Amino acid sequence: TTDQSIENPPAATEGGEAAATEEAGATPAPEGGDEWFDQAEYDQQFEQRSASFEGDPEQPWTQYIDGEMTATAEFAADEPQKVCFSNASISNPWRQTGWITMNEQLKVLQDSGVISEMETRDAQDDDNTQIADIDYFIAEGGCDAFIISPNSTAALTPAVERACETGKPVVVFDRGVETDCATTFIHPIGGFAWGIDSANFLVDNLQEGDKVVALRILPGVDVLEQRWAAAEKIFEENGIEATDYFTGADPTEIKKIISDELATGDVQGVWMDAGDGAVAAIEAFEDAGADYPVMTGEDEMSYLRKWEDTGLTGIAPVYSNFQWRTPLLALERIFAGEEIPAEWVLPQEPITEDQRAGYLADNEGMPDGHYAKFGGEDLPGYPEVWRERIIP
Amino acid sequence: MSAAVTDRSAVLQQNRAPWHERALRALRTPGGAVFVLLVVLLLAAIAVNPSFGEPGSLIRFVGRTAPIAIAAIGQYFVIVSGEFDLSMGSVVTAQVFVAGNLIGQDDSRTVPVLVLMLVLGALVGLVNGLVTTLLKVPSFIVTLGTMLALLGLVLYWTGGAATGNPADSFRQIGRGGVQDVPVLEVLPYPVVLVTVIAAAAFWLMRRPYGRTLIAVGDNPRAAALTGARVWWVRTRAFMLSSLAATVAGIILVGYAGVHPSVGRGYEFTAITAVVLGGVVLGGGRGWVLSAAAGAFALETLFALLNFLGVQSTWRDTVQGVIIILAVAAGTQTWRRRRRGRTAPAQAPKHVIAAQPAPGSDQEGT
Amino acid sequence: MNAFSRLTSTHIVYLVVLLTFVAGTVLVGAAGRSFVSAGNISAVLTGTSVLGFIAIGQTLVILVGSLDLSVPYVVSLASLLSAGIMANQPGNILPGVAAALLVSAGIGLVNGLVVSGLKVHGFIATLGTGLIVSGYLATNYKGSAGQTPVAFRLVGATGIGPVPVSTLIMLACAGAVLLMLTRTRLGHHMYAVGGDIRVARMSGIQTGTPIVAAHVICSLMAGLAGLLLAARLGVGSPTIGAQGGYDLLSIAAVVLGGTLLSGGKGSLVGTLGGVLIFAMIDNIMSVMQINPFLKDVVRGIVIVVAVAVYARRRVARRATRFGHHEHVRNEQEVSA
Amino acid sequence: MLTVTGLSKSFFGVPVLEDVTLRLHAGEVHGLVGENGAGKSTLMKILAGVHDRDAGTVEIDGTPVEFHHPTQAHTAGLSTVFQEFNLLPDRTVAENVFLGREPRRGLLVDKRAMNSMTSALLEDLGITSIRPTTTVGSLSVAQQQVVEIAKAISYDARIVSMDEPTAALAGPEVDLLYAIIRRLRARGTAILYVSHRLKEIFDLCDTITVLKDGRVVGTEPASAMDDAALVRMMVGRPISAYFPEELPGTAVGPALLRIEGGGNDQLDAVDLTLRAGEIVGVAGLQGSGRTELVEAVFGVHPFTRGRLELDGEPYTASSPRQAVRRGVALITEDRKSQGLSLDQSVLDNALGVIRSVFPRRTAAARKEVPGVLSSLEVVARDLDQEVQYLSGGNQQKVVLAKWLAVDPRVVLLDEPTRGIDVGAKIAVYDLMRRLAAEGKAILMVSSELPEVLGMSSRIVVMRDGRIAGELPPDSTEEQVLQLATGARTERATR
Ligand SMILES: Nc1ncnc2c1ncn2[C@@H]1O[C@H](COP(=O)(O)OP(=O)(O)OP(=O)(O)O)[C@@H](O)[C@H]1O
Ligand SMILES: Nc1ncnc2c1ncn2[C@@H]1O[C@H](COP(=O)(O)OP(=O)(O)OP(=O)(O)O)[C@@H](O)[C@H]1O
Ligand SMILES: [Mg+2]
Ligand SMILES: [Mg+2]
Repeated sequence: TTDQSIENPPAATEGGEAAATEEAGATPAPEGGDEWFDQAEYDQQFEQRSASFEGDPEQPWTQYIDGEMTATAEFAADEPQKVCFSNASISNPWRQTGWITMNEQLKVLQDSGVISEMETRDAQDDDNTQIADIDYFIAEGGCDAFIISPNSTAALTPAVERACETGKPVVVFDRGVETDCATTFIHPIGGFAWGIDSANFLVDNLQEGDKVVALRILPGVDVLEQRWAAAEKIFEENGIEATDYFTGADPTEIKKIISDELATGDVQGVWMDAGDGAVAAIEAFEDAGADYPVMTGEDEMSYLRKWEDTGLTGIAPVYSNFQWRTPLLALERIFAGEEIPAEWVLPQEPITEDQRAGYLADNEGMPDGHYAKFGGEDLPGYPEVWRERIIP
Repeated sequence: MSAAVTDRSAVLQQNRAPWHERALRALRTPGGAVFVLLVVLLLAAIAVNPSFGEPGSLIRFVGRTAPIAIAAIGQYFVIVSGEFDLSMGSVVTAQVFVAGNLIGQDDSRTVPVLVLMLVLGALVGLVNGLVTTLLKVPSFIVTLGTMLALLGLVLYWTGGAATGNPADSFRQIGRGGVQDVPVLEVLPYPVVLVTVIAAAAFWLMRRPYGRTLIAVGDNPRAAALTGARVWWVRTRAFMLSSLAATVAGIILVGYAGVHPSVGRGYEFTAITAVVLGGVVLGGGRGWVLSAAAGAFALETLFALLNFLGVQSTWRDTVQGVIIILAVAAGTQTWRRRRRGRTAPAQAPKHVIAAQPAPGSDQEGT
Repeated sequence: MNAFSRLTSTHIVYLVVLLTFVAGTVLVGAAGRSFVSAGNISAVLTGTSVLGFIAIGQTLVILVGSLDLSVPYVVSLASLLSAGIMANQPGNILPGVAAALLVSAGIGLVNGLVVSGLKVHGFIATLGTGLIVSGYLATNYKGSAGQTPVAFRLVGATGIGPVPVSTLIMLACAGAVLLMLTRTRLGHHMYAVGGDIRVARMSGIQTGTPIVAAHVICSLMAGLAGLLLAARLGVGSPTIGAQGGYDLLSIAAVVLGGTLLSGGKGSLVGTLGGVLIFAMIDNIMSVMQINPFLKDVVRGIVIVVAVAVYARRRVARRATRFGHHEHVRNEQEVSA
Repeated sequence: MLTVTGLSKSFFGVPVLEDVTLRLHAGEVHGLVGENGAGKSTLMKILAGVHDRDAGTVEIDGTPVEFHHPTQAHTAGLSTVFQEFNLLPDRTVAENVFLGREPRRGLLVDKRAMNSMTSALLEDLGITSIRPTTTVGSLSVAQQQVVEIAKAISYDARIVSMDEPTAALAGPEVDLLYAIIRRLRARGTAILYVSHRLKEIFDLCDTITVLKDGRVVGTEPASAMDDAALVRMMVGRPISAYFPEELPGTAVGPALLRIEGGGNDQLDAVDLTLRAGEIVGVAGLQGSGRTELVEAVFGVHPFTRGRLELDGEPYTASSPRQAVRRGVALITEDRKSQGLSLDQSVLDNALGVIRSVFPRRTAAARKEVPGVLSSLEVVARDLDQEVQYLSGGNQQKVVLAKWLAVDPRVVLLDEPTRGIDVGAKIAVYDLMRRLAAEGKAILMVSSELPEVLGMSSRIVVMRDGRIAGELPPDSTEEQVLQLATGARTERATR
């Protein structure tokens, strides 16, 4: 998100792994492509991929990497509490799936008397609206706790700080902010890990000198940029020729790019920073009559299905969708006065070919925009709510 | 007139320039210049990347540009009648979702849903048109409202993501093609569709309806006073626009599959293409095929930039510069003509001749 | 009908504002909240400020018969430039503000010159400059950049009572522009040029000046909106303008405020009413936790329905000589 | 004071003014007369800096001047009341009067001063019924004309040219204008005055210049002229030769159109019968409702009261389309804004009605229309030329052609010869005669009294939205004017 050469990183960000941001780099960014690359962060996420997680592996959404804990005894409450959720948006299938899951989790906690109600404001992808939403909650919400899924990292920092100043617990998830005032920051391992998993898979399955087309959604979104920063580095180190394009996640654009690429030469691999358009990319190879590439996608059902149908060599990196449950569960612990991780790093494991069948079976009948690792199988509405995509 | 008539078509011929002169004249207008621009861009693209010039790859290029060209043709009807259609992108997205959710993997639903989509498209256009013409809300606002409302409704209905791609039989429309065509290998169906639609649009614009549409865009009051049902003429233009968006959606769902971003920004791309084709915003001027050519020129330009290795982020900038320059050049041409500084104003005039036909000289010159 | 037709469109706008207010009080009350509490008023007013700035400028541009679709990109550019120059140094606030406004005005100048000089339709001219700036932003900024100092951020975060400072600044700008529009020659000439450019020219007005001025002021206002956003966000962002959808929304607000999309007639006060209507509706829907997808449906319908109400009145009526308003005249075919 | 020498101007190659020479002295009212299209307005526009001249010189007080913009003319002390309104309907009277030079105090427009100056100006003109703060659009046509005149006078010009300023005015308002003009003359202002009302010319003017087909036919002191001499100079031949005779075989047939007690919000108690083979002229002052009458018959602003019959069957004209289907045609008074699609070709315009109302007959009409155009002697490059490049007369012929193509039974003509040259006029007259001979019913609205008198079988005079009376063809201009102005005298000061 930030151009480090200009910005004063808030002091807290420097303080080691408690850093609440996903892109807390400190070195001035050099001109050029790798301004998003941060060796320390890369190394850390590289480690975390193989770290051991605390908690029940059956419930990955409650797992975390052992680290600094926050005491929450002051927040312990007997009464059901009111939660205020400031959501960036539900404008893509990943967020929609997570939002459904979150609401089912909410029902469970309401039934068990932990949470009285959750008031949600949706910022429709607008930083300014989200700031206003948070300010509204502070002034009018009567909130006992805040959950914030920031629309962007730097811009939401002041608002999150204001929420922290109310003295109520604040849970931030998905994208981070540049302050560690929040009670906990919940997120899967991160973008570098995604980049490492996916790029290493391609490197393992391709030869030196092979061509990879990298399909990226947008420039400037930290999570996505880190995925590419890691992947680009790995491709470079292993002599893979990679060309990257921005597609706006538009399958039409993806098809155009791939068919233009195929018109000029062979493509052995496709790397994606998000799985949305993977199917379109695969179809472009079919249409051109070319051999399937080695693919990376995401745990979106459309890709998993296409992957199985075609039998191509692929992997589905995962940006754990089940993290949408975790904020409410974190609040459950907070209201119980239990300590929780200051930075709650959730597992983030790619789906490999041998796991694929299992996930396909578990998610039978789910729509294409559904995410296999949504983690809601034990929730009351399963499976209709996800299958029918009932959005409150 | 009540007078006797003999071979009038000879008179008609006699009073029109030969076709090649008319074609030459046309090339000097913005609507004709876009064809020149298209050829230049194509040649440049082929020069930079010779493989682009191979028949197979050219025809695929035409195929994937087809939806934009079809949308531009649809938008043309609305613009030439003096209005805007901003709801086009939302219609495309909505139709993509409809196809994804209602057809599913059930081949037997292809035809009924196809019909339903066309009806839906016509309905959206009808609403746009009626609210614009009868309630007198500017079409910019009406279609802006439809754009928001339609997309919102569809997303609400589907929960933001369609169940899945529709059955392959349906997707063939946008994905498949006639196999084993000599030279080209495959002839993609979208190419066939865009050709048919362009031909139909060309034909329609030469029909009374088309000419009335232009007259309405040029001077709605005069058109109303000649007995045209301005509201209905314009409403049908909106319906054609939404239907074109529907066809674009049908092709896109085949070509690309179901995704909420399919169709995003189509309204502006289509308007850009139409304007690049020399069609004047405000109505009354421009040819439908020029609008389609504008779409191809725009896409060829992008391809060219791509081949030249221009960073894709600069694409917007180039597009912006091009449309301003093209439209400025066009406006200046029309203005110079209107001020009588160019040939058409100064051309020698003579009495429209009627060939004195034997036995009916009471009508002669 | 008769009393209704005697109201100016600004009156109707504020009737709608009142109606929305009443609806808000009832609906928000039903949701167990207060619509008129300090926090909510502050929230509604905050919702008016950014769009307010842009709609002020857009009003001028529409009054002279043009349009401005480039505002979102000007907003983003201004936020980035100011935040970049300020770089968290309080001493740099002035240069940051000045640079942002200067560049914004420059874009407005280009818009104005292309529209008035090259006679390119405002829609295309500003779509074009918008694309140009958007390409520049995408190429040169990878994500948010810069940082605004705390002193500057206060502008976006503080208020006097329930009224945010940003709203006050917006209202001050509105006041200045209103004064310009109603009490200076430039303002009069804007109306004249938008009303009938031929008459304006015949009356000795240099028709280019009001058009260019309107575009410059519009971009300046967008620049101010960008500054305000930089203050609220603490950073500059290349997408903040596009996130807000300010281009179409501001045009909608202006038309909702009773200004004729074809120019020459309308009022800034009406525009502020239009902005307020949007802000209140958004606020009500947020409090009621309406599904975000349905929010857009409501917005779309409100825009069309509200404008339809004014448009029906605008059918030019001539003083009747005879008759007792018996039938509504069948003008649908003829008034173009 | 103002000297014009050798001025020439042509539009699109058609000469409109040729070698015009004119002298205007301080304190003189100089009448400029001539037929429609003689070039009077064009001359005034060149003087005002609206059009550039092709050749010639203009001098004010002996200094050559060159105006490219009306402001320059204003600065040089010359202001103009144009024939078309130059008012913004949505702005107030004061804003319109001072448009482009609003009085200021400091940076701000001094609205109070502007309003009071406008009030003073209007009072000076003896008008009290117009408030400076009302919007112009809500005024009557006559009041708008007053505002227009007030605007021109407010420049304190030494030379004022007025293009048909009384066209929209009735008795007392005309007297007012007389008073204003005399006051200006007393101040030493030079006035160039265009009017089609010869009485005014003789009442007001000291000198008269006659323009014909863009050339000066003569300049004479008013005292040396009389009506007949003036008309002869204007027309260049006796009037009788001007209007074609009724064609042999023309017979008045059965009633085609019958209106009984017709009315809407602009018209009342209209009783009118139109018979086949008849040309009925409609006279009246501007704003008297003549256009409204034909528009009501044509369904533009339909009658809401009364009974209509067409061809013996009930007729409800609720839209132009229905009127066209029933065989009614309307040639509108303003061909540019109501009659033509200027960007379209001659052929497309001529096929306009057929295409929009009888699309099935298009193919046949395509073959016929060139013949129709040629019978009207349309001059154009070819059928594909856009009509905007045609001269006014030829444009009007294209309008006629598009209606002839559908072979209507009732033809309504609103100012059919406005702004077209003599040749074209005669073509229009010939055509009207021919249509009458074919058994069509013709209703012609015209502000040209000679035309009405010369062409009509009956003359209907309108006043204030009512039919004031009917006159036989051999009536005089005075009789018509009397009917046309009569009752308005009482209402004029409202
Ligand atoms: N802008 C123009 N473009 C082309 N032709 C024009 C233009 N203005 C006037 N003409 C033509 O020039 C001729 C003279 O017109 P003008 O208006 O000067 O006549 P006029 O003497 O004022 O007539 P009237 O008595 O009807 O007002 C007409 O044939 C008219 O059609
Ligand atoms: N009060 C008014 N406000 C606006 N337009 C008016 C008004 N009165 C008349 N008009 C318009 O002015 C024109 C002349 O009006 P009307 O039909 O009443 O008079 P007319 O006798 O036909 O005069 P003309 O000589 O102009 O044809 C028409 O086009 C009419 O629509
Ligand atoms: Mg004249
Ligand atoms: Mg009239």
